[in-house]
Amino acid sequence: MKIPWFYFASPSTFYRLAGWMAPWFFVLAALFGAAGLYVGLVLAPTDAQQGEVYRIIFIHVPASWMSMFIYFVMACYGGVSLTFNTRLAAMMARALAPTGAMFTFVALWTGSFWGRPTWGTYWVWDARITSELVLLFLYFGFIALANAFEDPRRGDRAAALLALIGLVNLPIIYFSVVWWNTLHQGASVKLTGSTMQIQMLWGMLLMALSFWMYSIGASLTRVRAVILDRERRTHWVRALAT
Amino acid sequence: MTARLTVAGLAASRGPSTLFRDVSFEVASGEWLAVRGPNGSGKTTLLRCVAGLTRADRGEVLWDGAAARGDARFHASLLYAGHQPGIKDDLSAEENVRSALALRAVAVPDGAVRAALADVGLERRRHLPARRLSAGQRRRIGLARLILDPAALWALDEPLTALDDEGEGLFTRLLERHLATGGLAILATHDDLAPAPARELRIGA
Amino acid sequence: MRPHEFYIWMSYGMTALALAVEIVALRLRRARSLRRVEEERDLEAQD
Amino acid sequence: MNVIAARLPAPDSGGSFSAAFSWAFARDMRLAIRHPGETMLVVAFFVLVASLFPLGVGAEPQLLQRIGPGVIWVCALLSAFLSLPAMFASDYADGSLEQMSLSPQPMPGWVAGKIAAHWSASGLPLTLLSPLLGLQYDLAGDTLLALAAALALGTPVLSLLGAACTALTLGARGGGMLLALLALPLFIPVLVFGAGAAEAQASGLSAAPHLSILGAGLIVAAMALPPAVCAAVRIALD
Repeated sequence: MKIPWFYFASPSTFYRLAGWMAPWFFVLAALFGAAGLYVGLVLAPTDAQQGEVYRIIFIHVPASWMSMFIYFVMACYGGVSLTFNTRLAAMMARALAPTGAMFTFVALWTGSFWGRPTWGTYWVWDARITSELVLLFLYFGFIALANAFEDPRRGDRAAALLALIGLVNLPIIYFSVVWWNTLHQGASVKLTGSTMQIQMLWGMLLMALSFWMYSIGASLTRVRAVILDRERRTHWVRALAT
Repeated sequence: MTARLTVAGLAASRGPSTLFRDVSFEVASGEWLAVRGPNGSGKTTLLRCVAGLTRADRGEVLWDGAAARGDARFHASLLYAGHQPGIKDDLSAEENVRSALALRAVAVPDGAVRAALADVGLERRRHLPARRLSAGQRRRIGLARLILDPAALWALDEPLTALDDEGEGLFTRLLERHLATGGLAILATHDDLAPAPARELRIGA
Repeated sequence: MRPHEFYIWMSYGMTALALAVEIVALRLRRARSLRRVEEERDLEAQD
Repeated sequence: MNVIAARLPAPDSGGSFSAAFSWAFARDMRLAIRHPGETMLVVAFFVLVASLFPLGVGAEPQLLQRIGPGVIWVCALLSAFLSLPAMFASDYADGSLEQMSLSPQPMPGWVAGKIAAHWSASGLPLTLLSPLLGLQYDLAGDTLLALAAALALGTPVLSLLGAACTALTLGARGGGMLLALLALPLFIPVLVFGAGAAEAQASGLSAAPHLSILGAGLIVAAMALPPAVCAAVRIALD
């Protein structure tokens, strides 16, 4: 999202803007999702080694990407809110956290239902899965800390700092399959020469786009609620509710 | 020594409600400012903003013309005491005073701490842990700090709480001496003190 | 999809459920925020 | 009564990192020595929980040898965790933290001093005691050594990470559980490499790789976390 923040950084402007944009992102998410599911479930051929069960990766891999990407964006918003003391950035960080936690949960869940038929176990304590679990707890910690204070600004700042501290976990998740030789397979999509069929790649990219658009739509919708909570004593919110 | 504290356009809020806005004043050497207002009006927040603990929504605090927040010279010149003045229950009165002065990087000659504790009436109790002192006696530990600390700016929140008449008299004389030697002070207080404030600031009215 | 349809359905099903739960939660959250705004406004109107 | 006439000279310098560090370290150590009970509780908890495992999972020597390093690490981690709130909570409540942050002393100095004092009163006794507990688990001599070395390198990281988390939760609702939610996931890497060192030694491999990762982690944590703790304290006082 490249939005000229300093122009739209006023909560009332952004509230309207977000309300106008969010449905479009949901529409895009649905379109990309339908295309991705069609490519992934119908067009893509059965995998020679894994059979049909590999089709779980069409949600597993995009959800894992989103879990990390949303955390990164959330930490960036946190950093912006700490350095420039902007309210809206902190609200965006808050709005992203539940969606990020949801995708982290989906990544773990689909991973274990892929692991059971493939590896013979739902759960392995390997580096990538453990660090992804830590990511889930970081999201929970962020949400809990942000809501643990009487003064919401206090929660904003404390949670933003926690998000920045937890940022070290991202490279650990990403490189864990390279650093430790474990059960979890390496990245399936590489920049130089993909190791997979072209339909599979397209299916995953379309699903990732769908999740991405969904995340933007969901966080814009949630940030509207956060803005309403924060600004409920201002005239423009009062005027909205009448 | 001459010093000047300038506050311009200060605004602060607690949650969604505004405490004060556009507060401006100036205090120079030899003057003190009384901050008055009903409970919950933001006197404490104002002092904390001036000290640099709380970030104000807007406005600036200048010490001798330079931005105060985070400035080493300002911190060396500031003595702040809030509702909880930072007295450790497990340390004795003397240890509390020494520790506070060491933290402020003030070198104390031998015997000065003891003499100051004698001045505030704690000489015989100076080795007792602070938890065994009464509320007023604990306040007097703070008075001993005021005697010894060379800070030019006092920012004190309700400095007379729990002090008896004699303690109040002692504080008044300390304030007089502080102002006479070129110090300045911001006090949040309901009482009328003997050296009349140069200015009064009413907030939350 | 044999013989692994259980695992595939559990994955896709849970993902759909998670998305649905979040969308419902978002709607509830918005309704709650709007209600709070109104409550507070009514409260001050009484004063 | 005569109020002293002469005033002391104003401080010439704004303090230094080492002055701030030694001030905070000496003060917190003095307080810890005044109240040895708190350190004793940490140690007693450590020994007690570590003694529960053989009773719970059975006392076969082979089993104990295998789980010993991990169990001792988990117990040390939980004991260190329980001592975390003491680091800032009382200073926050009685206003000392305000005085420290308004002092001319550099904040990273006294924050580092407090963390060092906390480690000396929690992590250090746990490290010194761990070989004794290892004997309870029938661990071999070189494994005991690896365990103690791993604790010596790992518990300071726990104190550093814990300082950041406990500073973040100052004044929060639901303090204890919230602190667990923040701190324990961050402790996981320390646990993995710490227990891994002793386990590698026990299974005939070298503990050195794990210990070097712990050492590198300690250096990074010591450089990166004190500023984060400072930021958290500033947020708490705001």
